[in-house]
Amino acid sequence: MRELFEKLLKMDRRWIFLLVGIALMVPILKPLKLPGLKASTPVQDLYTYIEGLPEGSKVLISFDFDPASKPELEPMGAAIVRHCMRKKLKVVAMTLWVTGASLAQRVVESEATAAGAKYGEDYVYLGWKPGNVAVITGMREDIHVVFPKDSKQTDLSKIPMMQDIRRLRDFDLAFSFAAGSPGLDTWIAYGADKEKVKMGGGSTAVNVPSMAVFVQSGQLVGFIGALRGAAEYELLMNFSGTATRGMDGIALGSYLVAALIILANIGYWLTRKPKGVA
Amino acid sequence: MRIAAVPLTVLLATAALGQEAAPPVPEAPKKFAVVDFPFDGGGALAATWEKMPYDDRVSYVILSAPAKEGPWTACLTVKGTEGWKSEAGLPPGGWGGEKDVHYAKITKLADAGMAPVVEDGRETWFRIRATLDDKVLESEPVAATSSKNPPLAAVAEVKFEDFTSDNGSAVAATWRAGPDDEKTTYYVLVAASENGPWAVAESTPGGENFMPDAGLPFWLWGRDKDVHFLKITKSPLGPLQPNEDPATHTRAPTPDWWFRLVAESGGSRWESAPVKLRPEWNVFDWAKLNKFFYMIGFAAVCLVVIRIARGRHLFIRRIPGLDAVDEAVGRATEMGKPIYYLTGRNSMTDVSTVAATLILGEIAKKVATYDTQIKVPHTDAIVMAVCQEITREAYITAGRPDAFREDSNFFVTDDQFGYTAAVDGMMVREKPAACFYMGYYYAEALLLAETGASTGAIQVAGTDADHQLPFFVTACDYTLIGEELYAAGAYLSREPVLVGTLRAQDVGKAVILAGLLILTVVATIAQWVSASETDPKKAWSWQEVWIFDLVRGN
Amino acid sequence: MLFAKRQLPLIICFVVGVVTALQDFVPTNFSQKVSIWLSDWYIIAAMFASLLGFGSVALVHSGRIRRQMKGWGYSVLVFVGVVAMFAVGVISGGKEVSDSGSPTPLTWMYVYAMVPLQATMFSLLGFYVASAAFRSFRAKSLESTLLLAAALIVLIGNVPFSNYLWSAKMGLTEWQGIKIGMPDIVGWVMSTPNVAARRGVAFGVALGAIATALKIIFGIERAYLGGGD
Amino acid sequence: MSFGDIAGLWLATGLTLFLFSFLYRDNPFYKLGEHLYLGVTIGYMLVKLVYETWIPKVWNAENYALVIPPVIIGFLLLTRFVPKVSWLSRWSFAFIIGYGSGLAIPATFTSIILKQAEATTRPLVTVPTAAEQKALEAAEKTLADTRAARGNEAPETRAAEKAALSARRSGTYSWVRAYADVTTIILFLGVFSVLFYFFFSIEHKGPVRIFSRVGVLFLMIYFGASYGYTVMGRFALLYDRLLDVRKASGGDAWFATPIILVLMIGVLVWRHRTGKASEEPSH
Repeated sequence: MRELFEKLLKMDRRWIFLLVGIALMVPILKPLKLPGLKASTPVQDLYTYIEGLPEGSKVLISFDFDPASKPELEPMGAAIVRHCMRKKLKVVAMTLWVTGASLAQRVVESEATAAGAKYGEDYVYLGWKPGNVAVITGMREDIHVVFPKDSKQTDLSKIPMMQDIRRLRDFDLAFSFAAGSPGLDTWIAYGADKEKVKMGGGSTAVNVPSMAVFVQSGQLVGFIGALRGAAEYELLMNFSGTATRGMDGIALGSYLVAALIILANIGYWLTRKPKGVA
Repeated sequence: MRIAAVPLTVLLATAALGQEAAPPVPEAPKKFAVVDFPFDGGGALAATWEKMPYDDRVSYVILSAPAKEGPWTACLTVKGTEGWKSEAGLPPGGWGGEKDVHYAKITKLADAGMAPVVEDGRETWFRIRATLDDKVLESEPVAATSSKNPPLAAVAEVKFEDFTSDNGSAVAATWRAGPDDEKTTYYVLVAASENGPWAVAESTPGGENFMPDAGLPFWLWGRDKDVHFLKITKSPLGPLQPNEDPATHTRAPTPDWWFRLVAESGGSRWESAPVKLRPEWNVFDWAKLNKFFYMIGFAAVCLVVIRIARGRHLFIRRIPGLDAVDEAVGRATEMGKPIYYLTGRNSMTDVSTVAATLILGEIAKKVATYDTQIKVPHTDAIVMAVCQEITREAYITAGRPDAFREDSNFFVTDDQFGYTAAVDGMMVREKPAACFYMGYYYAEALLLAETGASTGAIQVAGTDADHQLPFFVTACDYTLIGEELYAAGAYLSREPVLVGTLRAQDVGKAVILAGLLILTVVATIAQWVSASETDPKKAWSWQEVWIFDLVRGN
Repeated sequence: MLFAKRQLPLIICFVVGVVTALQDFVPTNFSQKVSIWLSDWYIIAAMFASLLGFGSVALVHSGRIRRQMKGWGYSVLVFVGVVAMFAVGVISGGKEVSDSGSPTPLTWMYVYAMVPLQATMFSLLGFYVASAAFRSFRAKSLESTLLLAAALIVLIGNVPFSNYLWSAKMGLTEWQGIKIGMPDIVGWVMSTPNVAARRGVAFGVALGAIATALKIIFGIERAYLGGGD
Repeated sequence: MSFGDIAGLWLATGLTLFLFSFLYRDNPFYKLGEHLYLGVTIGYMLVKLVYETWIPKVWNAENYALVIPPVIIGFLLLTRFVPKVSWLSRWSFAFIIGYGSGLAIPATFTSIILKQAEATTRPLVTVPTAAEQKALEAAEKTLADTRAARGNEAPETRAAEKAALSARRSGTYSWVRAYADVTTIILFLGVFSVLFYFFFSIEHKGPVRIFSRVGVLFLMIYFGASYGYTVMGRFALLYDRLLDVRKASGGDAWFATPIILVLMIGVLVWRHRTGKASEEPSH
């Protein structure tokens, strides 16, 4: 027993790498659907709010992240777009992060195609414009001035659904999925608060604590926190997407790390005593 | 003839506009409403309705009746080209002034000399009839009752003043809340001259927007909860201009603005006398006065303590991680392997980088004496240049200028993980005897430290990056936590300037500790006292105690 | 000459530092404009600084190639990478999206080369957090036991399945109105002892940062100028 | 998928697997990825510098008078390449470092010291306010009335009971309030003791020692909790990479993953057999 633990303590770390790899790979190959995932209140609130919007309501989604944060934010963006499409809401998507421009487009296009939505009538992708806060303040005055053309270089004035969407306040709900600043906090301070537009959003795990303030103060109708929040949303949407499977992987990985730590400590306590003494 | 003219004009219009459709066939006037005429002594009603297509060819007749069923009598005729709400000369405020809305004041119930007048308190029915060429269109009947509107009690302490501590584009309006505040709506009107025209710049329902909501500290602004406050930055006439020439940024006269306050409650109204005011730019933001004092105070403490430190020896407690430095350098000498020294990923403007360069100087001295090799991969070119100078200086001080190698400091790349990939590769290939991670790090911290650990190097980290401390603590042999990084330079060099600064920081910490203690005691007592306030009108929260303004960042 | 080498830099530093620091207290438009100028100047100067760094890289790797040092072929790859990326950037006119709305070759390089490289290096952390924890989380003392315990609680508590066992199976959700579900416990640890310690560290760091900045502005700290005359 | 996309997937998958191979040991594939990465990032930075700084801020500047000083500052930096005049770069350092320091002072005061101090000052022991007590009385009364009118089992009574319970928790000194107070006290104690730990001018003896020891304990919880919390985020990143590798293994990507993987393993085994691998250190 002692020898076994001694071996364990001296184990080549590449075995740990292998175990971690396996733990995360298993749910990719075969979803486990571990029970216990339950929508937290802010996620539930967001879901309920969108459920309550009448068909044809206008929704703005800003994908404010770059490739580095894609793993955490893309699944929640996809889930929200999917929900909006399912509810037949009009979706206007955009980004404040230049490095996120093509990411956002991919999410919107793939979800919209899957739902059979029509470009220009059910959804529009505006792309990116420089200016950060200035983009938001400009959109308060006139979206058509800030974005004269959409990402496909079509004049906004020629896009059917943009006819009655002129200003930020024309939206029934606005979202920001943010990896930092400019992001959710910027949208709240310069957009939602000034125009009384309802705001929802999501952020990466690191930013969840700092965003909790806005959830508590009621400035957000709902909030999705990191991959776990996205998994909760997928649960409400009743499908098992990337986030749900990712949560399985994270669960296995976390348990693996915890088990390794515990084993190592048992080993440490067993092997610590000098030989011959009980 | 006129009958024929209609389709002709429509046709012509259609042809002129290309494929756009002709305006729709007229319907009855929309949004016809009759309400009590506000702000009068009674005996009058006001009718409003929306403009129709071909409005210039329409004539409107307002009909009245004592009951919904009739009988109807014509009481007023209005041409389609006249009678606009915007021209009604009504006082601005809740009454708006839309250009596309018709308006008529009704005082008589029939269009005749001796016709009965509108009586207060009696319900009368009205409808509107629009005649467009040969078409007659009538709206649904609506009921209205006139009433006497006594003047509203005067609002006390109305004040308009420049909003201090800004760039000169805002004005503050304050006034005391009256007894019926909750039912009152307030409007701040603005005009370019004393005689108007007046337009609404800001408005607020009563019961909202009081002085504490201004968010300004007590030394700058009152805290009276009964006094309303509105910040005015723009008006329908354009934004308020600072008294400044936009090209040269010198003071330049700007036009005066006139302000007045209007209070409205249930059809009654009160207006303040107009006040002339010009927003001024301010050179100092008084809301930041507390911060300014702290800054000056701390600067003074630093300078004084550094002077003291130059005169005599000041004590510094032992910093455990630093004993490892000598051990690490010694081991590198024994093994004949290089030392890796990383200065973090922030630029030279970051304090942790400065601290890292200081410690590099001390370590480089030891390295030069022991004749070991040091390698400093960089992610910022300026830091690299500075470190080159510091390393050179250290070798000169140690008396080994010959051993100095210019390329011991070298640039890798700005990119976070490109840098990490390269440094990881180097560490695995060269197997350094010791690795130092000083300065500010991001996610690469663990990637570097764990790779370093796998090569068997002694590792000493020092960072003020709170989010990466856990990883360094886990993967390194010794870690300087937060401020210890700054202290390390002082501890190693014993230079009076550094030691003095460290002591000044301790003074600062003592002040913070004392401040936190006092504020917490005040907060606790204030909560107890405020909790016993039974009158809901006088209720207050402990946060409102003035002392907390001292720690409010503005 | 000595003035230009020693005193002038200190004067520049003092003037720029004081102007920048006081700018925060002056709300006028001119002061805003000055701060924009200074930040633009800084960005432009930083651009040249990057060139300094790239020059250093070029020297190192060209030296390796010239001297045919071991593995010099890899140094050639560095230049290949630079030239390829820069050429693609120039072809694309530095834009992510072309005027016709389609992604440019720059985007292609970014999406298929930069992003996977970055993301993969970043994701190696997933392996390293496991191995580092295994190697060093040992209950050797009260201190290290607390570290270990906090890590385990958060690690396990973050998994929804743990809460399933804890709340749904063991019925631990609330006691006297206090929520004691797994997420609540994790939340408490993260928002109370964790925040307290971070704040304590932050105060010290802030004071140290301000003190160093003051010293630099007043010319007491001049290590950044290097030694010599 | 277009040819461009498939080529891209092959490139991306190859680079990903090359970097992952570092986990096994240093090897030519990692070196290849590493050096290419270095070059690509520098190339990208150059593109960004030219198109996002040089052209908009210098070349197309509105006022050239305002651009000359920073360009001079920049060129002075480059004197580092000429040792004789390299001292000129000090002027640039002075500007850059002075600017950074000036920016840091007021910002640090606001964003850290004042903000954190404000967040830390809370009443340590709270008492129910008069309004909360009044609300409790009202809730109790409603409960009694509902119970009298509807009986004990009616859903209205249950709801009123719930409301009264929560009113009791805020209207009296309850466990909930005690819990909140204890949390505040622990928070305060933590900040206080950690600050104590960072005193450098006193020897850690006697009561100071106790306080700073408590501070160390708080630091340890912080390190552990933060570590544990980050694991989730890091696994999310790794999961995403593995997902991409998996996606690139199908027929629509022309089996990029398995082919590259087999080739890599083949080369590594061959190198091992021929003894070439021993030139690379394992770790």
